[in-house]
Amino acid sequence: MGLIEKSRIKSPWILHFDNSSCNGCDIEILACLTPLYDVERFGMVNMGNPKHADVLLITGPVNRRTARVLKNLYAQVPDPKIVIAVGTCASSGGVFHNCYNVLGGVDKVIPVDVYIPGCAARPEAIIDGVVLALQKLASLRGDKK
Amino acid sequence: MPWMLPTILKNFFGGPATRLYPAEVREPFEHARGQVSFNEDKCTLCGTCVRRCPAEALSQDKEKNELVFYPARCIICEVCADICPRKAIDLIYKWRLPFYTKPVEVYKPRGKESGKAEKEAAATREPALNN
Amino acid sequence: MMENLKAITKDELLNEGEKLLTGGAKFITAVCRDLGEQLEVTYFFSLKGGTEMYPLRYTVNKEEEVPSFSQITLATVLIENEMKEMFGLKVKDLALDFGGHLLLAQDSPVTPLLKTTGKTASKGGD
Amino acid sequence: MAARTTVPFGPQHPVLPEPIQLKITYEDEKVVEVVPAIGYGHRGIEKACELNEYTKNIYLCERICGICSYIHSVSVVEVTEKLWPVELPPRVKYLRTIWAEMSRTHSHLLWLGLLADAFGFESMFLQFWRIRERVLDLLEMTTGQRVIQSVNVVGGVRRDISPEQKKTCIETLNTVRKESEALIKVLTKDYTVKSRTIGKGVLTKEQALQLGCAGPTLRGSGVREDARLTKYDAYGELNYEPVVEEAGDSYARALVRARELFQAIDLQLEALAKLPEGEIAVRVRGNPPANEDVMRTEAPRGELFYYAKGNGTRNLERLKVRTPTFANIPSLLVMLPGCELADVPVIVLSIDPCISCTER
Repeated sequence: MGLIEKSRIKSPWILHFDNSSCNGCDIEILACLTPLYDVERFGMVNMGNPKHADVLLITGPVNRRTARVLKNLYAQVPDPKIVIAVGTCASSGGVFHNCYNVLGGVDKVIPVDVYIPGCAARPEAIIDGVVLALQKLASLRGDKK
Repeated sequence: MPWMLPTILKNFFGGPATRLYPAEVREPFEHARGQVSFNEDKCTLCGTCVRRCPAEALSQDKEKNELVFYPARCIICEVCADICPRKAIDLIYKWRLPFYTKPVEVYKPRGKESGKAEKEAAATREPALNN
Repeated sequence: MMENLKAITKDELLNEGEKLLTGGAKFITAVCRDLGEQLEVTYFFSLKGGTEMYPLRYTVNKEEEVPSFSQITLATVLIENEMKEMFGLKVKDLALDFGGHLLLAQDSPVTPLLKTTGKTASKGGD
Repeated sequence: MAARTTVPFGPQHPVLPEPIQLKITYEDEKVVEVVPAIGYGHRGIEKACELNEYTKNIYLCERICGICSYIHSVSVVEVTEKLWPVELPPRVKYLRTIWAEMSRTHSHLLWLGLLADAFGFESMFLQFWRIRERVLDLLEMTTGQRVIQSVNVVGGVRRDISPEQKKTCIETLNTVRKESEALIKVLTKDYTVKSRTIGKGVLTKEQALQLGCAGPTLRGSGVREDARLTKYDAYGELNYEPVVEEAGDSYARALVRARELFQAIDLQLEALAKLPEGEIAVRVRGNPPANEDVMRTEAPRGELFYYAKGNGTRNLERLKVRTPTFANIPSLLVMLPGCELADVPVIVLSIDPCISCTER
């Protein structure tokens, strides 16, 4: 494993995208960045630019207008990338299952690597999920070599 | 900026505010809603929880005697635990861990067999509340 | 809070509403409801610091054009656009017309809140 | 004649965690025209509420917004209760008031943090969010969840506040007050804060009324209007007077929220002290009758309006939600023209936009 790849796993950069969620999971992701949980301890930095990101954190169910935006964003994140669906709605549509403008979970549009359950997902669970995703990222690189 | 000084000094000399999560796990509160757990021994597959679940996270198959639970759909609203007439559903405070693929949990309720004898014994007792 | 409900016709709306606004009322929102052949539209105004409520209600056939209150105040422009796309209510002279795509995307169902289009709504979930 | 440029602000913008697009036309650095484009968060909750049984609506409506979710659940429960009508035990009213004010406390702390972030004061953002975690802990201790509480049912509440929890609540609220006082002092006295907010995005009293604004946006312009004056829940029995500021600019709106923060803590302490004994739920039988009614509650962002009509079956005939941001968006069309490019984020944030509420 090269130095660059190793350091990428040690310091994953995150892109947060809000589909059409209720804000519950979004503020929990923001809460992860604030002093009490402070994910910057792990080198995670929240990025506004998809081309800088390694990990895509997605909240909320996919609706008909954001599906296109989501596909765009996914195409822009450089390989190898990890997609994390945060919260029940992002995993399967959850309570919005019979809303007409909702397509369902994120996996209807793009492949998802890790699902974080919970409504809203607790900050601890989000940290757990990102750690799990990084294990997958490390193993992906191992296969490549 | 001078008005910020007391806070800055306090933070400088005080301990860290951060909860060092994976190293030190803070236990959630006693009645926190973490995840749903089923008791196969008590469940009679009456279907109340399946009908009342707002997220359709539960389904049942009476012929195969199966109660199916989809954790990825559950919104942890506690409705099923509240309305279960046999108190077969409980909420435990620990949150559910993330997963790579969506799990499907199948339960084989045995409440009917064990419940029958008990029911006959308690036939004179007040019937279970069910709204 | 529905005790002050006043039934009007669609042409009286602008006059009655303006009278309330000049008396110091504030526009709250409008509610549309599907009655089958007809649509029922209720405009809610509040008065006296929000403690009193004055609803104005009219009923129209689905094909009829109705006047827009947004000519008088911009406050109603979003809700009238919403009624237009959700119920197919034919509002004319909107101050800011989103052309039926304020909330709905290009491939969303058309007029989703009508009772007839209801049951076929898409099924999300996994 | 200066050149005109149209720039889209959003839907992904670092200041806004949520998707809203404003198409802004500039003349050099000055904004001349704004057209909002929303719809990125539309799910179709009103329709789903008609398809669902009325008991399921509570959990759906709570998820209209994750920040003011408690007020949403209070509104949908109480508008349904009004259809029968159901007479609530006094303890339920007090408990709902306490939790509603608790969620207002955490929402205002969140907003003050976001405002600090919008004008580049990041350490204050982090400090506000640190205090906010204490309130979330209280919510988790008493209701079982940090963000989406799900404690209301038609006819009552599902959790109670025990005497030990009451003691912890009072202690924590006093700490929250002490810690926020230190930070609010910075907000009100600091030169940088003042220079970024005073005189920015002025909305006069007449304009605010004409545009039908709600909540702190309206009260920041000197209008004494608040849905809590309709004395729903326990507000009739508590010592309550709306916070009003006269200036009508972003600074006044920040001051309204800062003062409401302390007021919310006072209301909680008062309600906790007066908390009566008794039942926490009454049994409601049958389906909602074919009546119609409206419920107006004061969410952290402003007045929340629910209209419900039953038809005697398990499903409601119609449920309409008017959220505060939906009423406040027209005010942006008046406030933004004339301001400078760099002030746009602060002014947009000053109405406390909540897009998932707006689009439902």
